[in-house]
Amino acid sequence: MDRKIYLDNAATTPVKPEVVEAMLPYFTERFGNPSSVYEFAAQNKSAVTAARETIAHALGAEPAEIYFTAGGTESDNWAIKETAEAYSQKGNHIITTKIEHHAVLHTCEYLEKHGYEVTYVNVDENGVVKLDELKKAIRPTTILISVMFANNEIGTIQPIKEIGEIAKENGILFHTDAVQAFGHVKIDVNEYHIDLLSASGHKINGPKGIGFLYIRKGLKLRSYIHGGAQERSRRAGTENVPAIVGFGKAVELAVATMDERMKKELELRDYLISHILAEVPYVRLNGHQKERLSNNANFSFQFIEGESLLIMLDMENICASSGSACTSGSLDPSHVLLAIGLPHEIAHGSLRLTLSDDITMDEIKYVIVKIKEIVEKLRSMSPLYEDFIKRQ
Amino acid sequence: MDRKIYLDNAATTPVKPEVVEAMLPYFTERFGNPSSVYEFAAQNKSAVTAARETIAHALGAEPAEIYFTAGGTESDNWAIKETAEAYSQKGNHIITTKIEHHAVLHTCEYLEKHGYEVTYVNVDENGVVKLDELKKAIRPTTILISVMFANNEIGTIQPIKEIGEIAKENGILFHTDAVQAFGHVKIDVNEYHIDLLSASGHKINGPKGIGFLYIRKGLKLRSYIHGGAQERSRRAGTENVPAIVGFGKAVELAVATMDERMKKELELRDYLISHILAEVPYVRLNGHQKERLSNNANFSFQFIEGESLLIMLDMENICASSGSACTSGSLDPSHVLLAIGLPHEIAHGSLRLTLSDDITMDEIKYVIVKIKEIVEKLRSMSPLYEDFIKRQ
Amino acid sequence: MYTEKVMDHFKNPRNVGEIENASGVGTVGNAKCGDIMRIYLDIDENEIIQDVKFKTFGCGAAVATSSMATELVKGKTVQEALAVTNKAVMEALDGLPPVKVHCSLLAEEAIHAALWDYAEKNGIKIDGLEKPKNDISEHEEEEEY
Amino acid sequence: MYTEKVMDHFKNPRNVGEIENASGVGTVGNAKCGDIMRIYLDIDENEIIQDVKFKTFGCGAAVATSSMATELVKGKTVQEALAVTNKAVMEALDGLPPVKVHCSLLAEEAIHAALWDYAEKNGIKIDGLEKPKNDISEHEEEEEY
Ligand SMILES: Cc1ncc(COP(=O)(O)O)c(C=O)c1O
Ligand SMILES: Cc1ncc(COP(=O)(O)O)c(C=O)c1O
Repeated sequence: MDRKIYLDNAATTPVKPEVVEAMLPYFTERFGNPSSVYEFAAQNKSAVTAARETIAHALGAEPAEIYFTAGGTESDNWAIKETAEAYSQKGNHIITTKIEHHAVLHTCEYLEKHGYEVTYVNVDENGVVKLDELKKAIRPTTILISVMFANNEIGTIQPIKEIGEIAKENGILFHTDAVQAFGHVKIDVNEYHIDLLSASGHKINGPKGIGFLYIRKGLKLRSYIHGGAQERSRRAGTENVPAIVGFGKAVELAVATMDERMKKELELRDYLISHILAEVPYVRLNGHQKERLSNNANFSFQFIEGESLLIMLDMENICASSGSACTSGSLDPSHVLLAIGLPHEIAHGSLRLTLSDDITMDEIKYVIVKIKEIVEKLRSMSPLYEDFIKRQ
Repeated sequence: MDRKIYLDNAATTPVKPEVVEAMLPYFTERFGNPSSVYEFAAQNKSAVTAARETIAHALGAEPAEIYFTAGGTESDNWAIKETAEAYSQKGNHIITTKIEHHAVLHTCEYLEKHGYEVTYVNVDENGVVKLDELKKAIRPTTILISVMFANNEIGTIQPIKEIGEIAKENGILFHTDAVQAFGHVKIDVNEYHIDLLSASGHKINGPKGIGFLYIRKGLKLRSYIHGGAQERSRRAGTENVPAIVGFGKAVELAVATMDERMKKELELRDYLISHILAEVPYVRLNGHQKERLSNNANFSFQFIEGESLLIMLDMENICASSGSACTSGSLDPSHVLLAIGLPHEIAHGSLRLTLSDDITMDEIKYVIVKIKEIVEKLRSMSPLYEDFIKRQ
Repeated sequence: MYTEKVMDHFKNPRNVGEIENASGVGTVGNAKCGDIMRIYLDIDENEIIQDVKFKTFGCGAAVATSSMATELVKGKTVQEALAVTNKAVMEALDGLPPVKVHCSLLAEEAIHAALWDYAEKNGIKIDGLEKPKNDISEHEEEEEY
Repeated sequence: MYTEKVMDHFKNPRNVGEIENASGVGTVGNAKCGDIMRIYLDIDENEIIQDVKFKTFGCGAAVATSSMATELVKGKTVQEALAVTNKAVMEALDGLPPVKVHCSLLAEEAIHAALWDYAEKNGIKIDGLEKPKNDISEHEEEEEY
């Protein structure tokens, strides 16, 4: 294959040409600070307003409930730390899960060092949060439940509506890290009883360095980034107008194409999964079979190690990842794969392929062939495989 | 004038075409996450490294001391809050000034609500921090001195070297908000004994939504934004590669053109200042006459109000601001103008003109004519002026 | 930020100026807050406002509301002028940004202050008119985060 | 991330495989940490390493360091092989990223383990060779922020 086959859309996505187009005038021409008095810059305010409306609409939210941030990580930090701070009178207990993104986990760990208590609820072997455990974890002092909408590694979609209802019944705020789900799955903050929701531009063919936090009207959360009066005095810093405009455009496109895109991705994904499972021995699919993102496939190949696999795939022009992009430079196996019960050595042999509707069936077939070849080659070099075969 | 005369470069600047050029490939082509294993994305790491080196070089710092953030505001929040946290064993006292940007002031106010004590040192009538007061404010529990390099409203450049020396002699960390100075003034973190320095891309013809915090090697500061292991585990969030590349390019250009640019701006600025002071009655120049940013002129016109002045200038195609852009929608007069001793009603009549080397002398002459006309018109409508004249 | 009507009244303010020996003059607001309005009324023996002028130190909205308020009371009787509320001024301007609503209140107060001055000078009492505050200190704080 | 030399040894690893009835076999590392290396040595009666093979479960650097280590000891005497340090392996590869330095240590250990096995099988003692740990648990924590 001449063309690069990019199968790491959960890590980041290319910015769509229409999105770049939409952003371009705001760099050099319409560069003005939207809080300015002069008309030429004040007009930018309406561009920001339009993006905010597009996003709010995609969530069934009010525009005034959308606050732009610098990305999913900042949104997660804000949601969790400032809920903790604003509701510390009520309690100091937070419930989350073992499979959250580090943006949530490390934020919770930070809070644990500052007098808060955090329960990390387990997930089942498919990566679905255990609702009974979650319910049992609730205390009178619980102020927040934070459960991601869909997992970035194994693609499992959580029973968000049920969790929202549990939170609501118990008068607890509910935050969801929807960085992987927003623009890929239909979300309605009211139907799902979501109080806080994080999302990021670059996961849906929008720009990097822009995200938002949905904050339900009436919540007492204050600023996390203090300074100027931007974002209704709740998020300081000169508005990143080009990125906001680009994010708005990306959301518009994502919403418009969602059904068609999901359909195509599902077809590719299911073909990929069924063929890998059928044609490669000693492999397992990670994540839920049905309740998973339409573009996510995650496998563990026994006896081999992920990074080697990735480099060999790269040599065949296939871009993929092992666990999440953030940790792929590290030696520890993914906390998500451990949480669904994989032993370390199997977790090490994991491969995440995250598709887009830009991928063709021919490419998927090529990928399957290459994976088979490479897995075979790596196994032939593996002392673990040698031992296994000799034990037969 | 047909052309818009943009005199609000302290609020934000247009992105230079070369900078947009440098960024463009990173949106659609080289979009990959730099932490990825595959080469196509790993290459982006070197683009980020190159930008980091350019910036470090501009400051006399090490590349490993530069941490990219989402802007000046985040850098200020990080520097101050995490110094407070990391050094809370040593003490709980911070010294800053009355004329800091809200990103510093509101962060300090936040800390005051959390058990820290903050001294806000006064400035003199030129906006220069009172060094004797600053020295007297030092306590055994003082952990940080935060003084901006140059003021965003009145342009006064602080005696940063002296302050750095005071901090060093007393074993106190020194942070400077250099958002207005970086790229406009020569800065050497070692010569000036700066431990922490904030800067922002969009003030030097770079993109919005990107900034950095310089953290001197060895400082114990931890992350402010928790999550993935980006920026040597100190600032989480998928790297905003296009913006980082653009920031690097903007710094490269700013450094290369600094001397020439300052020379041109100084000529324009001094012409503007001398003519306004000579030709308009009842006006004062705010900020230091000499120790000021080469592109900043700030006047107070008695008997008139700033917003009206701005709208009328806008009608003549002149973009300017009154106080800082962030607060120009608000009714309170600028805290900076009050701090240099202006009475409220005079502070209300302030006008900030911040030039660029893109401005011509003809445009400056046109601006002077228009200011004269408009000030006259507004005074003819002003009850304060009426009273003043009748009292003569 | 501003509607076209506001911009029109700012760019071409109606009735700017002073009236010598005015029947009533009212000045409200204070320089500290950045808004001062002064209204001059020329009222004839039939209690009809024959002429009105204003001077304003303030923002775009302050100028526009002054201008509009003078338009709304010109040619009216004292009682009719008294009935011109800040809401009427705002509506006539097609609205104001929330942070600028106080300007319309100031315009209403300025009219009242001028009417009060007229009443005092003539030793009469105008039904429904209360002594105006010098300053409308409706300096409501924005919610702080 | 990796130097060209590392990539070359990863793409075309030298001496992959097994040696039947090897003079010595050493396996180090553990699957939990994601690296296992096994080295087979064929040593002749003059204590010269006639052949060497490896199998590795691990990352790109683990494969490349195994490959390079086998190249460095091939044809050498036992004493010479013992002197091949992880530093020598790294240098021969034009360096490794800091997080991957442990792979070169593992390669050194694997050689030592195979030599130890050879010594044990032959009831000899090799000067300067210590019993290798099964696992080089040099799992140093990165500084946490
Ligand atoms: C589930 C999840 N949460 C949070 C993040 C962080 O988003 P960002 O990198 O935009 O800050 C990511 C992606 O990296 C993610 O997948
Ligand atoms: C002195 C100063 N500090 C901080 C900031 C905040 O920078 P940013 O808007 O990029 O967050 C600004 C500009 O708004 C500034 O002028």
